Order: sequence, then C-alpha cells, then structure tokens
Amino acid sequence: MLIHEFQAKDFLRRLGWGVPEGSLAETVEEVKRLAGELGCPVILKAQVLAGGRGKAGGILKALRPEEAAHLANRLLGSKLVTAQTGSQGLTINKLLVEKAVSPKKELYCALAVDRRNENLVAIVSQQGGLDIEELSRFRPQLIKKIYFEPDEGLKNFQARQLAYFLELTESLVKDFVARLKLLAGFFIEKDLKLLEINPLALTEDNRLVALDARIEFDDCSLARHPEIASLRDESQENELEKRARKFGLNYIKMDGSIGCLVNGAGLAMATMDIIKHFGGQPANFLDIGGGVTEEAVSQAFELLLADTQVVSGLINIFGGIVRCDLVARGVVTAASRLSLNRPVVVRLEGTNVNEGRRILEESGLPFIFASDFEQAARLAVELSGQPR
Amino acid sequence: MLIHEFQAKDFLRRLGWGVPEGSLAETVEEVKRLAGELGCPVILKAQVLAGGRGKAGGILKALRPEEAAHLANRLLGSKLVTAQTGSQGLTINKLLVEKAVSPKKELYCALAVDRRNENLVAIVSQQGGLDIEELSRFRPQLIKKIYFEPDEGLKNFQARQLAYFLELTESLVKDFVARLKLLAGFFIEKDLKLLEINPLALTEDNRLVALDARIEFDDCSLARHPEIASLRDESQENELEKRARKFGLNYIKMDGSIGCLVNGAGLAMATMDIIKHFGGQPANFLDIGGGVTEEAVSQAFELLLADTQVVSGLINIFGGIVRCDLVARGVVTAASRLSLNRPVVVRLEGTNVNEGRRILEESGLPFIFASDFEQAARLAVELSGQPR
Amino acid sequence: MSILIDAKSRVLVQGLTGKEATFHSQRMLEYGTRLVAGVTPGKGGQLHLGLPVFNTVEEAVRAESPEVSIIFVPPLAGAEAIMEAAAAGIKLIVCITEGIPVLDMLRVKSWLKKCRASLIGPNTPGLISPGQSKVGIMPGHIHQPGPVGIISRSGTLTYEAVNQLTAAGLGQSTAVGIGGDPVVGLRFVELLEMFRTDQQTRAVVLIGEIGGQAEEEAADYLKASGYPKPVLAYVAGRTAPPGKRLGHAGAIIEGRQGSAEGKIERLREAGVKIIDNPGRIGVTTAEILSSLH
Amino acid sequence: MSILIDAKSRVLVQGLTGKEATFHSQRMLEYGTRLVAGVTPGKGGQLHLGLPVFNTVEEAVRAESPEVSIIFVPPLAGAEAIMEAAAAGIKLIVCITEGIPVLDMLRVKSWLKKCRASLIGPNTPGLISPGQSKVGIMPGHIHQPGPVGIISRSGTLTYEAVNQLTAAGLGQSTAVGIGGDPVVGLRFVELLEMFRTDQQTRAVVLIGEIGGQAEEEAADYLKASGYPKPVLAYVAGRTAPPGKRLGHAGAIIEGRQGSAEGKIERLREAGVKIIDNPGRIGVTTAEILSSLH
Repeated sequence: MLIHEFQAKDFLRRLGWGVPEGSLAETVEEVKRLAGELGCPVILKAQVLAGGRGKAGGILKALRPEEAAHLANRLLGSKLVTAQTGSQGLTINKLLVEKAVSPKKELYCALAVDRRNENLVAIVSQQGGLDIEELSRFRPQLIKKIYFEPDEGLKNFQARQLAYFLELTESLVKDFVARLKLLAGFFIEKDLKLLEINPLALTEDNRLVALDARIEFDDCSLARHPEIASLRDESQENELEKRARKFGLNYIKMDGSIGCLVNGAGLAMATMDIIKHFGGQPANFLDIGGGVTEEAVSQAFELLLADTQVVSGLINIFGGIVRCDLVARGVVTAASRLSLNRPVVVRLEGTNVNEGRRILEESGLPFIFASDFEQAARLAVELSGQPR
Repeated sequence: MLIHEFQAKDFLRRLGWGVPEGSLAETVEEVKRLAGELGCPVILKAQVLAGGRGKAGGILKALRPEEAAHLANRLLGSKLVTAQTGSQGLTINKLLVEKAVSPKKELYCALAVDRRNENLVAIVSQQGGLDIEELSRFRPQLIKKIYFEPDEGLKNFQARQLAYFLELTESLVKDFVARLKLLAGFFIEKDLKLLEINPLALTEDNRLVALDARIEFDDCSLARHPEIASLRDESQENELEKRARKFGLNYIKMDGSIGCLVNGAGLAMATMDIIKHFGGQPANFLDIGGGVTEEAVSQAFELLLADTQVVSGLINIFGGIVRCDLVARGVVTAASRLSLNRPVVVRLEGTNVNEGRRILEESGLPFIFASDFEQAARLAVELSGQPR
Repeated sequence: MSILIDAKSRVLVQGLTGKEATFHSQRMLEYGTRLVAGVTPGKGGQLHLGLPVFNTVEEAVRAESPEVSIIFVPPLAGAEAIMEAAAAGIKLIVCITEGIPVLDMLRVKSWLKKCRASLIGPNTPGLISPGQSKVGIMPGHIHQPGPVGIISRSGTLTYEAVNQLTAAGLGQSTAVGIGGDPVVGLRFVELLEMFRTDQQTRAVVLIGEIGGQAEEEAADYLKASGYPKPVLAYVAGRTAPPGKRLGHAGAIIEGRQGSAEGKIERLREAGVKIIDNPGRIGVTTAEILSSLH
Repeated sequence: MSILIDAKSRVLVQGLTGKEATFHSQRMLEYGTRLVAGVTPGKGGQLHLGLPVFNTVEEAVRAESPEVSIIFVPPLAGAEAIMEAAAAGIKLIVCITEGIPVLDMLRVKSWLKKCRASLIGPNTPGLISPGQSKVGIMPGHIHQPGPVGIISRSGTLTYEAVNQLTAAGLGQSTAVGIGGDPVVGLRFVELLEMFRTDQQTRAVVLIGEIGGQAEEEAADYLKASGYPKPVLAYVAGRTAPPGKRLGHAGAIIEGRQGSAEGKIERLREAGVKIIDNPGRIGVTTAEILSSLH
C-alpha cells in the first residue's frame, strides 16, 4: 500500500529527518494563504498515489501567492495522468505546499526489500533526482548498496559506510547514521516494502532535507498494523478497482473489448496473452482468487459488464479450490440482474465442472460453451469483432 | 548484577506475571501492619543479595501478626549467612511480606545465557522448588530446554512447546506463551544473564504465581541501561569489596593470612594456587586489572593491609599493559601513609621492571624481593608462619 | 521415480482441523497420500479424519516420523508454522498459505538455512507425483504418471498445463508449484537440478510469470549446466498491465530484468523451447518428445 | 612455521588513533609486525604512526588488503567492530577489548559463522608467533621462537608461562590468548587442531581456568583424536573462592562441569600432563620434551 508524500514526510519528520517547511491544502484559498505565510517561492505538489508526478505537471513552482492560487485552481479537482496512473489518471484532492529549497547537491537514499538476495537493502547515491535509474545502469559506481537482515537490523558500521560514501561532513555523518538507523527500525517494525527519499537535498548550510519521499507498506502485513491500514486513501482508487477490492477480487481496468473473468493470476495473465495471440484486446485483468464466494463472483461478473467497452466476455475457470458450480451460480445471479446483452464464452474445467455447466445451461441465458482454453479464446476474439 | 527478589518481582508484575500479594517493610511495625492487612499466614522474606536464604532461615512463615512482628524483630538488622554469602553474611535491611500461597504444583521456569551453546535458553520443569538441580541430574526428562537467539527472540511455537510440556490447561497455555514471550523480550532488551522463577506455583484455582524470582543483569551492559544500574543496592556489598569496586579493582576477601596483590585474574588465581601448594593460605583474591592508575594501586595495597588477618603480603606483577613503575609508585604511596608493619614479598617482571624495582628499593621500606614466581610464593608462605 | 515425494512419503498436516485443511486433507487421503498426523495447538489428543492430532510439530514428529509437512494456517501464523516444522526436523515443507508478509518470509529463509530444510511455497498449490502422492490442493484427477516434469509459479495455470499434457497423452513425473510470492523456498534452479537426475523425467515444462528473476536464474543455470533434457517454457504476462512500480529502488535493485520479453529472450538463448500460445503447452511438449526418437 | 600469523601477515588496527591502541601499535611495529593501516571513523585520510587511517574497515581492506585485524575500541562498540571486520572480509580478528556484553557476543558468533571469519578473544592479550609477528599487547621481549605452542584463557598468567619456558630454554611456535570471557571466538579445540599439523610445534601447553567447558571439550578432543604431540596443562583456580552462583539454571545448563578438579581430572584421563605448581610450567615442559628423544 502506497501512502501520500505528505504522509511519508510526516513519518520522516517524526524519525528526525529534515523536510521542507510546508503544509497540506485542499482549497485555493488555503494554498494562497500558505504561500503567503511560508514565503515564496513555494512548490505545489499534487498528492496523488502514483509516481511520475513531476513530468506530468503535478509539481509546480509559484513565485507569488497569486501565482500559487492560480496554479492551485488549475490542479485541485483535476485528474493527473502520469506514466504510472493509467489513462484515466488520478484526482488531485490535496496539494502539499512547501517552501522551495535550493539544494547544493541532490542525493538519493532508500530502503527496500531485495527479493533477489532475499534480504533488506539500504541504497544511497551521490547523485539523486530523476536520473537515478539511468545512473544505476550507466554509472553504478555512484551507487552503494548494503544488505541487512530484518532480525539483525542495520548496524552502525553499515550506516557509516553509506554516510562516508555520500562524502558527508563529519557532523552530518553522525546525524545521518542515527537517522538511517531509526529509518531502518521503522521499516522493519512497520513491514515496509519501500522507503525512498529522492532527492535528499544537501543544502547550502549543510543540512539534509528530504525533498520527496515514497513509502510503500506490505499489504499482507496491514492486519497487524491497523494504524497503518487506516492511512489508506480510497479516493485515489479507481471506482471499479475499489469495488473489486471490497470483494477480495483483483481487477485492473485495461483498454480492450474482451472482458475476462478468470480464477488465478497466472491463468488470468495467460488468458490475456492468448486473447492477444489471436488478435483480440482484453478489457481487463480479473482474478477472482481462491477463497471466493458466490456473491463475489456475481460482483465480479457485474464489474466486467459494467465496462461499456466490453463487446464480448470470456469466463475461464479451472476449478481447484474454486468450485465450478459456485462460479456458475454467481454468474447466473449477476446475468439475471443485469439482462445480459453481450455474448459470453464460457470454459469450465476441474472441480464440479458438470454441475457448473448444468447450472449455466439451465439458466436459459445465452452462454457460449467452449471445450478448451484455446477454443474459448478464439471464440471470444471472434465475437469481439477483432478476429485475426 | 543481582537484584533483590522484590525488585525482580516488580519487573515480573509489569510483564503480566502473577506474584503473591505483598509489600516491602523496613521496620517491625510495618511488618506487623502488613501482616494484618494481607491476612495471615504471611511469609517474611529476607531481602539479601544471595541464594540459599530458605535453608539459612531467611524465609519464615507467621501465622499471626504478632508472630510476624516477633520474627521481623529477629531478622531485621541481623546478618544472614547462606551458602552463597561467605562467612560474614549479609545484613537484612528489608523484608518482603507476602500473603502465603499454597500451590497445587510447583513448576520451574528460567531464561539464561548458555555459554556452552552460545545461545539463549528457556528452561521449564514440571517439578520446581529446591530440588531442581538434583532433578536435572537424575530425572532430566522432567526438564525441557529450548534454545533461541537474541536477534530472533523466542518464537510463539517455542513458548507453546514449553507450555504443553508443563501440561498446563489450554487457557493457561495462551497466557503462559504471551507472558514468556514478554519475559524473553525483557531479557534481551535489558541484557540479562539470568531470570529464574522458582518455584512457579500452579494454584488450586489454576493460576500461575511466581513465588520466588531471581534476576541477574550483565555487568558489562549496565552502561547502556542506567535505569538498571540504579537498582544496585550497595548496602549488600562487603565494605572492602565496595571500596575495591570503586577503584575498578576485583577484590574478594578470604580467610587466610597472606595478602595478595596481582595483575590479571589468571595470575591472581595461580598466585593463590601456588601459596596453597606451599602450605600457605591466601587472605584474598585481588586483581588490579589492566587499566589501573597509581591511585588505584595505592588503594589496592591499603585494602590488602586493612585486613588484620594478613601476616605477610605478596605483590606479584607481570607487567604488560600495567607498568611495574606505576605499581611501585602506588605501593610506596600507600605503604608510606600506613606505616608498613608486616613483611611484603615483591616479585616484578615485564614492562619497566627495573624502574619499578628502583622505586621500591629507594623508598627505604622493608620490601623483600624475589627473583621469580615460585621463590616469591615460598618466601611469602614462610613469612606468614605457615611453611609446609 | 519422481522428485521430492513418492508413495512412501509420510506427510504431516499443520492446521489439520481447519476447514480448508480438512477439505484438502480428505482429497489427499482419497488420492492415496500417506498422511500420518495433524497439528493444531489445543487439539492435541483428538482424532481428525482418522489421523492423530498433536499440539506441536515436535510431538507429531516424535510419534509419527513424518518427512513432509503441508501447512494450512492463517497468513500471519504462516512463517512460524514453517519455522516450527523446520525446527522439528521436517526436511520438506509445503506452505499453501497465501498472504504471508514478505519480511516474515525473509526471516523464514534464514531459519531454513540453519535447519537445512527445503520449502515449497508459500502461496503454492503444492506438488504432486501422479499415482504416488499428492501434497497440495490441485485437482488430482487431471494428472497421470508420465515423463514430464513441471515447475510453475502459478496455480490454476499449472492445472491448465497439466490438463493439456494429459490430453496430449503425456503424464507427469512430478508437478511442483513453487508459489507466486516475491520470496519463496525452492526456485526453478533447484528443481531443474532434481529433474536432471530423475530417471522418469524426460522433459521439463517451466511455467513462468512476469516479475522477479527466477526465470533469468533458470536460464543461466540451464546454459551453464549443459542441461541434458529438453526444457519448454511459457511465461505469462506479456500483455499484463505494467502494474504499480516499486519506486526507483526496484529498477536499481532489479535492473532491467523482470519483463516477460526479457525472460523469454534469456530462456530462448539458453536453448529453451518457448511456447507462445498458452493453449498449446500440451501439443508442443508432445512434438518435442516425439522428435527425440 | 607457526599458526594463524607469520612474518607476512598484513595487520589492520581498528581504533588505531586511541591512546591504548597507539601505545600497543608502536610496540607491535617495533616487534616487526606488519601493520598496514588503521581505522577510526572520522579520521579517514590522516596518517598515524606512519600508517594510513580509514573511516571504515571496508575502505582499509580495499586499499591495503589486511588479512588480520586487531581491535582496540570501547566495550559497547566491540561487537560492531568485530562484525565490521568480518563483513569486510577479514578472516582473522583479534579483539583486545574487555567488557563486551555477553548478548553482543552471542550476536557476534552468529555473524562470524555467516562470514566464515575466526575470532581471537575478546578480552585477550592477543597472539604472537615469536620472531615473526605480534598481534597483541603482550611484552614481546619475553618470547623467543621455538617448539612450544601455548593456548591460554589468561593474560598475565600466559606471560608468566612464556617467561618460564624461555627461561628453561624453550621457545614458542605461537602463543594464543583465547580470552577470558564466557563467550569467545576460537577455543582450545580449534587451536589444538592447528598445532597438531604445525611442524614447528612439538608440544602444547594449555593454560586453563575454572568456569566454562573449554578444558573439558579439549580433553574430549584430545582423547578422540589420538593427539600426536605431548600436551601439558595448568588449570588456575583450584583455591579460588566459589564466586557468585548463576542460580539453579547454571547447574541445569552446565551440570557438574566447570570446577578446576573436574577439568584436571578430564584432562589427565585424556593423557595430558597436569602441572600442579604454576611455578614449574617451564621446567615440566622441558622435562617432557627432553624425554621425547
């Protein structure tokens, strides 16, 4: 679970890190007032839960309070589309208004789970900012990584290695070591997946200031951190995706014409792959998961049909934990409620397949049955009007 | 550093463990009042920093408040000599007055550092009480040990293994697991060497109550736990030993006639061994340590001579970190202050030996020089009037 | 032969008395899996599905000597269940549980190293040596004994692959789901090595997925080892949405690896037969195997 | 030959710029020890005693390739100093520091296992291969090269033993202080094994102490290995006061081991020549060695 920049900076502040002077605003008037109080230039930062805000115009500088108000007026309530939001974008409900900081140097500092080494990793770079990924490819010598285990924590000497790598002055070394250790403790205690400070500004007066911060928690651990779970901002979720999550469904909207309902993420991806293979375009990724209920299946099918771009549907179920009859009942319920007006290809296999097929057949609804995966995909693509 | 039973029980109570109802008293009147308030029978427990109090008469039961007062009058201010106090015993300044608990069963529970396995160990036994050591020799199947690492902590499943081994009822299993984990966390956080609850009573109404508790902290870690260091009860230390500790000296009073001043614990033990080997009796163990100052040496020599049982002295120094000249200066200062009236054999070797010897010789004091370890010991024994 | 489990494997079920575990344990017993005991704290001494239930894995091991354990417990108890099994001396642990926090899994991996135990999963359908033993939740009837080894990061997609193979007349030696989580126990490489020396196995099918580096590692291993058996692979997710990015750190840590195209390219270079159409896993494998003669 | 260190060993000093470290580093340089660098955080770039100082062990290793590190830091920084050396790839670490908390040392031991590094100490005078290299704080001049290996839990008592040997005309191959703390790095057994195959060493003198089980382990090892060289032992503390007891737990954990008599008995049974009079360590060793001819 990603949290907003202002929430991440709150955590950083509490852990002793310097952040720019600033405050959150939800109206143009507040932005103008804050710009006046803080003293211009100020930076307005759109609080949407996605990266790539800068390039998308979500981070703007204002030289006067009037300009701040003008920009805020443009940003607040609008949708910001970044490389990570998808084409619908995310609504800007809040702006973080910060006094501008002009750094002498921009560093990079992050803590993350490294699944490859099955360890935690602390990463610093002498050159932060937007080009950090390019840097990691072409000038890896400017980046230093230190691995550590969750039970052992980050050691003083490891933090020191990073501090000296950043060529900080001796007084900052001690500060940085102490704070990075607090950060690592926080990371471990709260089950983070990522904590990134980029850029970490080194100011003219030799202070470290976190100009931007990204914190991502492990969704699987939220049950043991209710105080973290409560930070979720539902306004930043796509309506369909939010509805899906409520029923334990994994749904991601895409731009094609074939709506898919599948059990299992791997089979769902394979279903999309095969649709493309035959020249079709999937309208979504939808995994109903293993512990699904009849009601959730019903919701899933409604979700699929709620997408007006969908021309044909494809239900692909390989029963294991999930029983085909349960899926069939859920689908029939939803189809009856909605008056099914688009062709839906059904392929059932595995646990209770015969019972499932019987339920669908007896529903009298116009399902088209396929005998195997490949045939199902072919049919769905044909019916979507985009055959190869 | 050992703490008192009442201090240990305070920690246990804060960690959710049941302890008998009771309170601390320093006067006979308080004891009587408490006995009345708690309701008899009560147990009076001498708060001295040593084990073996029960067998030594430091733990007594009173059936009426008057009896409690009577017993308190006998105990308070007296010296309790147990198998672990040495012959001088320890002064009883405080009594813990507790309402008597009659257990259905006496269990044993401890956490400790196991230096052999270089790990922490949790130990439980279905049969606690005084015979636990015998039990460990003759019925080891009644004892269960679980090893765990400080960074990993005690796991739930490990605590469960211990709980089921104790054959607790299911509701107590959950309690015990939760509390034992808290105990292990405390052990690790505060750098304990030992935490022992013995006996751990299982009462008729199926509660666990810690009847006695022993907590020992690692002296080396006290610098990072000032709140623990402040629990030290100096009134429980031998005056000479306390004075020694203040100067960083390791002094233990014994019953012989030859006072020893040595650098290094191993050489100090070897010095005592060789004295016995030649038929003498050491009056003390005294290791001046490595980082000793001239003033500390001086204090050490005064300490040695302050023991009126001392007939002869033996200074055995193998200079390494410690310089012989520094030792010589310290000794001369003390000897001059005290008017040295007993023969002292000196054996110096190692760093700055010549300078040391010169200082002693020029002092005009009656030191007797030995050329090697064996000769020094022989001379000291002869001068103590106990030749072989 | 087969790898990891066979008809003689003695299997413990952790969390046996739970609803899901009960359902799947019944299916395993029906399949012929030699379940010998269950563990549910607080239910020690009971019988469940005819199996003795113990409070701790330690007691179950002492009484029934299981060699394999399959875990059905809630996500936040998953890591401890794995550790308990390893500490009690179980050498193969299969964790069905989904949703174990990733930091817990890092701790588990250190623990397993100390205990020298192997883990399959978590978030796996388990594994099956058809006709011998099923330690998992996959539908047993779609499998049949035969020459194809399967290693998969997916659940239902594995069933799909198995179903296609069986339909094409090809049975399986062992089919292993390694689990879909970021941190899992045994990965492609270790299992490929086991299949390498398994006499029953004549070809291996890998079912990969976008994300992580398991496929790249497999490619490197296959190239370096001069693998003696044909290996086929389908990598799911070529058309998947990009998904939420793990900040810049992801790119710094993982470089440019993790994409379906990258994985496919690396596997192809290592001599792996790439299956583009996931509807043709069975027939492609049959073609390859018949071309061996 | 010798064990662990010789004239070529490149040695790093952690905490070099401190007072004690400075004093003893000068003595080591005078003795001929090949000190190559020092580490003191915040003093990187300086020269001290003519040696380059680095901020981290990692930098020192990269620049000067030391193989051995000797540590002089305050007690509460001791454990981290050892870990830092091991993490940087140093394979032999000598920790002079006294008073490291025992839980810190438990953590250090796990860490060393992962890094495959060996530790001498803490709370040790260090080790010396006379005439070649001294990595410690012992007075160098009392040593001379020769056939006797020494392993000791004590500090000054080791000097006493060395002095007696030298006086008896016997030099030393290597003298190692393993440290007096409850948890230390290398113990008697590992070092006995090194002396076993060292050609220069013709006899080994053990200096033991009451407490712990190191002597008992040594006895078991000697008995089991059919040790080919004469071993002599003096165990200090037969007359020591009983000391404060570690509760009942001590007895439960350690059983009846740990007393001087117990240790002596076990060593004697293992064929070790017991020295009763610590004033006769040198002459007894000389007698044993001359009787070999």
